[in-house]
Amino acid sequence: MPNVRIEYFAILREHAGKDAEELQTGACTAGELFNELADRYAFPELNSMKVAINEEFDDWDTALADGDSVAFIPPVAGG
Amino acid sequence: MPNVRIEYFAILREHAGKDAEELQTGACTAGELFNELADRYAFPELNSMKVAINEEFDDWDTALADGDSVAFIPPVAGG
Amino acid sequence: MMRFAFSREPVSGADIRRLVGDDAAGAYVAFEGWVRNHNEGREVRRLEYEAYESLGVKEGERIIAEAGQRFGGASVYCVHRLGPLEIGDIAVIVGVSTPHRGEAFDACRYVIDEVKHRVPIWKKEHYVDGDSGWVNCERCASAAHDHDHDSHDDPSGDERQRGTGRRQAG
Amino acid sequence: MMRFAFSREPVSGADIRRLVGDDAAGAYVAFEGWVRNHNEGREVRRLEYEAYESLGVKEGERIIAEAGQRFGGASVYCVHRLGPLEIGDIAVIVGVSTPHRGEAFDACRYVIDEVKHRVPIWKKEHYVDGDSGWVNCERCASAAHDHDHDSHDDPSGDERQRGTGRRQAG
Repeated sequence: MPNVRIEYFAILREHAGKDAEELQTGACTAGELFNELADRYAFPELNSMKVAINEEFDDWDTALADGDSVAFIPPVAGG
Repeated sequence: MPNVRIEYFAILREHAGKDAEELQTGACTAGELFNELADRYAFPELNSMKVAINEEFDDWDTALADGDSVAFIPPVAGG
Repeated sequence: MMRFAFSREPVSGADIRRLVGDDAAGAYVAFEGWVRNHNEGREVRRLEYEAYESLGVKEGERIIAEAGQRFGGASVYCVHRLGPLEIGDIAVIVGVSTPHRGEAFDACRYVIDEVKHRVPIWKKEHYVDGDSGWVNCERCASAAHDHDHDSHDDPSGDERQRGTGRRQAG
Repeated sequence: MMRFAFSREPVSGADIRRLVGDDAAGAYVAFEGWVRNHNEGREVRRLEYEAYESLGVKEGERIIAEAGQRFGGASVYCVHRLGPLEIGDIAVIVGVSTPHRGEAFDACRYVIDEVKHRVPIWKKEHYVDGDSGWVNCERCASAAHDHDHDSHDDPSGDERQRGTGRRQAG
């Protein structure tokens, strides 16, 4: 049960009602963690979501380690 | 023998020693006029020279008419 | 490095130009993204940008380093605004100086294209009709809600991984 | 029209930007040609531009009209300096605003490429070593003088008509 910090941005931040939180999760991978939180906060389904672990883009099936910082990246719209 | 006004620019102005002049020429075409003046002022030989008659680009074999304004266009170098 | 930055204050073309100025440079190309009064048929009143700043700066610096390598010796700066913006404001600005102009155009275009694609920045538009929405998110979201809410149980699946958002022009 | 102009006074990016500003435009691309401290291996101290102004303005306006037609709705201004310039001065500036960025890049590049090719402007460089010369003219001239001064008796011949000057980058 890794203890992770999660950062929420944009539409996910609004759904979660917070910028960030720390929690202990039963999820083994970033993808499983997203599904756990999507159920809890009723996240909208988004195309081309990405995930970053410890401030670098990473894969959804990367295993989570204790102390990881995880951020979900909704479709970007800079410029 | 048309009476024409000639404008000199850049390297041709420096060779002619003047910005412009009016003269009566025996030349029938813009090209002949250039040769006449090139001999008089020892114009350097330049690649890709152009000619303008009455403020529009024109052909070297265009016949000159009385009152025409002629400008020789050395290779350009804007920017 | 520090060639990519976020700013909560207005930015100007003159600021960027100063940063890339160089007596050996002969060409300067700048791109500015302006806040338009409309987007996809809706009248926009104002908007907000939000970013994952730490990752955004890293990714921005990577893009600029790539541009320098691809387009010989381009000197590049890019600043992206965050927070509330009004119509006509500069949302993003990229300035590039190079010895010759071809590389300046190519490097500038490369940087803005990649920044729009890769840097974690989000835009919320507030419309004249009082509505608002996150660009690239709201339509997918509502479409998904409308017909099948169950399909999001595998975020690591193909659709999420490979799908590309609609590209934002402008 | 008046979208192409010559100026004997310094020009700034901010001037051009103001002229093409528009709340419906989302993209702005500017090109500036800067006076470099060197050209073709020689150190440049300063330079002068001279133009056939009446024909130059006509040709510049034609180029901008072409850009507007080719790159849907581009709003374009271009100003070229005349007279003496110092290192780092802006020699020419092109500003383009469009709804979307692709057209802004394409229109800006089209305009500067065509201006450099077609508008009757000449540049005299003054070098650090005290020498000076008209760019694109001096080398052809001296080469011709060196070996055959008689070949210039047909300016309407193929070489003159079809020959292209060395393109000036930057």
